[in-house]
Amino acid sequence: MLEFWFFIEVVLNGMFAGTMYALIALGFVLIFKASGVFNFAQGFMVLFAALCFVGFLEMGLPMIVAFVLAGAIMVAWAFAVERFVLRYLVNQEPIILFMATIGIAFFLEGFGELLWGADVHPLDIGIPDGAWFVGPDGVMMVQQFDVSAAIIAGGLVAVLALFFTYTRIGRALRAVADDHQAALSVGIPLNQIWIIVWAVAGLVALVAGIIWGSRLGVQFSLSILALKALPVLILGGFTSVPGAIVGGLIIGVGEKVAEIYLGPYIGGGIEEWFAYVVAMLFLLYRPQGLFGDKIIERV
Amino acid sequence: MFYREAGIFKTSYAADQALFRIPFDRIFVISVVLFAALVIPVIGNEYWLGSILIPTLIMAIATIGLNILLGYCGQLSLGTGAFMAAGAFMGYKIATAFPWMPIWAVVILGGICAAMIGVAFGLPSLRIKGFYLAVTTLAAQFFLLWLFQKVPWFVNYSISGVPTAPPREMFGYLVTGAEASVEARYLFILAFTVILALIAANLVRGRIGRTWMAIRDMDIAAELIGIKPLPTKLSAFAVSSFYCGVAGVLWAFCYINTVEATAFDIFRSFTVLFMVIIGGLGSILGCFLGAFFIFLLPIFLNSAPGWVGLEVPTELISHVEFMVFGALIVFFLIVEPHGLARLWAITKEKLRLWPFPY
Amino acid sequence: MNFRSVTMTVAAAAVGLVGLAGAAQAEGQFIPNLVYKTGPYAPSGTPTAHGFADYLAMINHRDGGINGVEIIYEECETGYKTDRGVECYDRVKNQHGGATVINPWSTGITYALIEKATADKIPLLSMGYGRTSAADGRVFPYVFNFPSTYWNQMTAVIKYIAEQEGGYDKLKGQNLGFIYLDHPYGKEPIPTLDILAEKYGFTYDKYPVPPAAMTEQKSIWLQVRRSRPAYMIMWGWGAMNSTAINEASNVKYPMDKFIGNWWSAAEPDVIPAGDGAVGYKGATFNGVGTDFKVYEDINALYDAGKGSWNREEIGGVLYSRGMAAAAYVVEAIRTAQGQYGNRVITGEEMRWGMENLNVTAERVEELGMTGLMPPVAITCDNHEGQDPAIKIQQWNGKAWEIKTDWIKADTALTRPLIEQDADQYAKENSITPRSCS
Amino acid sequence: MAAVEGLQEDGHADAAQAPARDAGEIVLKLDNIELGFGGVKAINNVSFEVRKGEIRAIIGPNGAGKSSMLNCINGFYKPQKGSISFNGKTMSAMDPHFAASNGIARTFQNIALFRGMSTLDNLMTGRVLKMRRGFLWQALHWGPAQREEIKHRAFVETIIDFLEIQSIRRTPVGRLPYGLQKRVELGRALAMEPSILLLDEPMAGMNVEEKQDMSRFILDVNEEFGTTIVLIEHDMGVVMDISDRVVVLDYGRKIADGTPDEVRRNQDVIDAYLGVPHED
Repeated sequence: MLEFWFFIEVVLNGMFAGTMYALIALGFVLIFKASGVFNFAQGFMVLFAALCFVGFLEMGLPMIVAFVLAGAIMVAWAFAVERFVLRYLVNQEPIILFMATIGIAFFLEGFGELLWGADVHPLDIGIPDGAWFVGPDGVMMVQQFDVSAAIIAGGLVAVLALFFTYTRIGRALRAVADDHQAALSVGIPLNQIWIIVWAVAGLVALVAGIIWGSRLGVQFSLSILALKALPVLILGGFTSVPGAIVGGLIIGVGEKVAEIYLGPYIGGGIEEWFAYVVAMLFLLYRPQGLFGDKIIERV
Repeated sequence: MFYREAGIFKTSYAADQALFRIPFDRIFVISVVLFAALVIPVIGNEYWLGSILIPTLIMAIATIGLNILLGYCGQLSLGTGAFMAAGAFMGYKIATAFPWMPIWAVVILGGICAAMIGVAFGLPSLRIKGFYLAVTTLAAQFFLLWLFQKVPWFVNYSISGVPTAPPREMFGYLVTGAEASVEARYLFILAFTVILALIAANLVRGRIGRTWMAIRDMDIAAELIGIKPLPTKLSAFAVSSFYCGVAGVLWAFCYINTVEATAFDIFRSFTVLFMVIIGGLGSILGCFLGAFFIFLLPIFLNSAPGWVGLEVPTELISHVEFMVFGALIVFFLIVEPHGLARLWAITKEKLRLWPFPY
Repeated sequence: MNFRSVTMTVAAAAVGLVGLAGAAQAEGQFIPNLVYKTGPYAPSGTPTAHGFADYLAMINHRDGGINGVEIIYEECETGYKTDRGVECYDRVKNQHGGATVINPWSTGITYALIEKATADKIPLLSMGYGRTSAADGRVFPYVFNFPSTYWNQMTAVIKYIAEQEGGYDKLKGQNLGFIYLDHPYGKEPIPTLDILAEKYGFTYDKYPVPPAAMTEQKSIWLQVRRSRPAYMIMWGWGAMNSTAINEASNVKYPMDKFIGNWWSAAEPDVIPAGDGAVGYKGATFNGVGTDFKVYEDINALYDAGKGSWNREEIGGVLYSRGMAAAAYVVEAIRTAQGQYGNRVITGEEMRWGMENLNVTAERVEELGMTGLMPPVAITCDNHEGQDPAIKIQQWNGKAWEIKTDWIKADTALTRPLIEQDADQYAKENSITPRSCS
Repeated sequence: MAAVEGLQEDGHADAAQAPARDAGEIVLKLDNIELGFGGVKAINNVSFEVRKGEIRAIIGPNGAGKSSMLNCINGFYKPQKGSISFNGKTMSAMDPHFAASNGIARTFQNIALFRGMSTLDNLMTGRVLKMRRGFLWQALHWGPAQREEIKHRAFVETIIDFLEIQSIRRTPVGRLPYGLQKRVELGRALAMEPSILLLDEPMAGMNVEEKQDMSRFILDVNEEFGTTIVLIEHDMGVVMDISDRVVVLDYGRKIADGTPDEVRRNQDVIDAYLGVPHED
């Protein structure tokens, strides 16, 4: 019985980790949907945004001002990316764009550390970090922080869904996602769309960075952790917002369960690769992802 | 003026299909190789040979490997580091299990082991393309490094997990281990580099290279011509991983002296990728240019402020280094996707006309 | 594409590098330092490097060098990466007339440099890290790892736990946990822990933290929550430490049962965890804070505007440890000068200086560093020091408090192991151990 | 041969001589082919055969299933029903490698050249299946491998001469104008020394002169190399001029099959092209 409650706790923990992966994957999906760019730099945007936020806090600015300023920097960043990179790479092959975003990622990493330093910056935005004990004799621990984070992540997803469905810009974004040329032909300016999605992805990154950062401190490793969003996307499919969420949950729960129940037998530390191997095996079975459409090749 | 191709006529297809079709090119390359083999060991000091040329040549081998896969066959891999590690660890196992084996055979066998592992991780490429494939190679990157660190058999149960590369001789000279003279190690690596570069150049201009490029440019058409996609892609994975594996063995045995997984982490994979992009996708020459560029740039950035009398903190330089790398990648992808190799070709065009503007 | 500008840059680079290679003249005692102020290990690497740099700068500022020989100090950024470290070593070893001593600040880099430095006759000082069996000076003449090694540190930590529990016999049947960076550094003490576990009849679980994902420890701490080990011992570094302490407090692990080694107990490790870190313990061999006499001189350095860091950040655990390393280096140079004269010391002479280093308690007092660094006496066959010992410190939310006196390591247990491992190394590499008698 | 003479004399003359060609044996036969994507039937129960040495055209409005038909013939699509007989072997679906190695070559509606490679390399790629030397020889590029390379180069040069593309030998094909690319693509198919050549709209988007050139090449190939040709083309004038027999598809069904004259008079064909309105 104790084991059962522990298992539930593991699964819950995995789900909370999964929502964080999903939050980062969401940024990938936004950009991929609207511009076909697989943005490797998303994780570094998370780090950069969080660094800016915590940097402004450390200057003594109130939280709301720091948030607005960091948000403004991410929007400015979106402009810069469009102006200096994407504009020149229109109609290039996806793989070229992908490698360009690797370049952007490195630039951003150096730039972020140059501005704010490489230390771990502690961040406390007042999310409660106590714990609830449930089950018989309180054997199961639920961390309030995780629950809050999941609620914030869920809220963000809901807001984005509404944004896509009910606003003019959201509809334009969806149009662009379906067909670039068709969207252009009905007068949707592609450059603006790019700026908007990169800005939105930047804001999502800011939220993700703040939540993650207030848990572990804002630090360099955030960007590496964000690589985990890649297998999440593979599972969920690159274009599907619900896919990103479900994929995040599967990876989050899967790796925790695997680490705890399989890890001790093969030496531990399997979390490092578990998600990627799952994604690889999954791709062999279903190359288009959970929610993607079957690919029909034409000549 | 100096460089011309007018007036050079081919009388046979053999001459027309030569590796270097223009005598000037041929003479130039041969003299560079001779210079590297005969003059540099004499004039180069220990720092230049040991810390710049040796690692750069080794990285050039790995870059050729990735370029075969990415530049010629069009398959993106982020697992280069893991395949290098596979070479290094298997080379170590082979060298210690068969102490009588000549070191060149150890290097080649290490490469072959890496090739087999590369083929295994190339299997998904049949069904997966582009960045989907990149993610599965990430699986190789993380899984293989974990495996080498976790299974003590790979390091002969060494307590620290960081065994020292065994010293081995060739022609009576030590070429691996710390005792080996830097000149011997350099020549050993140079020999591998030249031979492997030559083989790569031969492969890409022959039948196999054409099948790779056909898959890269238009996989469906290639299939309908009768090129089987799976064996073709797997052969690219095999050759690519072989090169990476050889580079890994040399890195561990002749450069850092220890067999250590962390030397082959994901950043190693990215470094090689950058070398390919900056050097030039689909160019063997570009691999060398890219490797030199990426390797020398941080050293340049570290030293440059000193020459003009500036005192710049090391961390600042590191941050700037990241930014410069990132910016250069984007710059090259935008301005010249064929990298330094293409710039070199443009130089040759200019040289042909020099000093006349037209 | 501005082709000309690219050619110019490349040409400039080539010319510059040639210039670099030629710029090696002796004009002082050259002490390079392999540092890492970027990347995931920067939180640990930065303060250490500044402490080291400031102490040497202070010697130059206060005394005009060591007995009149000015110190030339230079840093090379390794990012805690072994290959970058090797490149740095090769770069600095011949500069300014040759490096006096190399501080790699990484166990991985130390391992890679042992043979190279021995061949180049440049001593390595891996102060409290690196290869433990290098303590055997017969086999490793050029490698020094005083004032203590990981193996001895582990015996002392277990001894402390036994004292807390009321004797070694109380350890029997206990279950401990060992969380470590899955890297040469973190794996180094495992053989000792195995032997200790067998000897005292306790068991322990291993929790490796992969370097590529050191901030992802949730499942490790879930396992800890389930198995509830009596004590947790940590061998962590960089961003791993703060994450572990954070997660430990998240799962409500009793912090006073959580003990880090001397690289896992500094300010950057506990501050990010906030109040949750209160009660966390760590091993140390150096003092903390700015209440030492030597800080009069350090302050004078900062007053003169020659300090390397932000003044308000100095005085932490790792900064102090950097200072201690520099102080040992300076004392070893003095020792060598006593033998060879007050001039620039070569690497080989430095080796003699380190091997005959005897920093007595009186000398430490003279340096104004009593409590900041332990006295050390090195001999030909013992490069670790005579009586390796640690203190346990505890974080009170604002500062580290030393909780114990020196806890001596069980050298009777480790010394045979050290010699055994060194002998095996000697055999594998066909080295004949020199005679020290 | 007959077709060329017919063209020279008078555009309709070859149709009259077509029966003489029917004597050629059947080299390729498709029986009751059905192919669907999801719910959409691209080909519905179509059968026809190709005889040795003839020029066989497949025509029909857009979306009639013509390209899908070619894709079935060389194995890129697997039909759900029906069978394909080729070289005396009957199978439910063709395998691309089997098709290529037994002499079925094709060009594509949207040019599918290897854009990063030179014209010469594109043509040499067509020889891949005929090259035998293994990996090690390739790596050395010496001895047998070099001799083999030269032998095939000589063959490819005859095609280059034939198609009059000597001057673009070393140009990357991505930089060539459209008409030349089409020609290189034909060259690549010819380099395979095909017994059956499948041409998917070889003249789409060409001007009159280019079309005349291309028609000339197709007829020359048919005549000089005796290659059987299966052709999809929208330009009715060209189709009626150069082909021996024509299959007409509409909405995935075969509505007519016969000589150009027979097809021209077929009421269903007239309806399909003119009478019955659809999204075309």
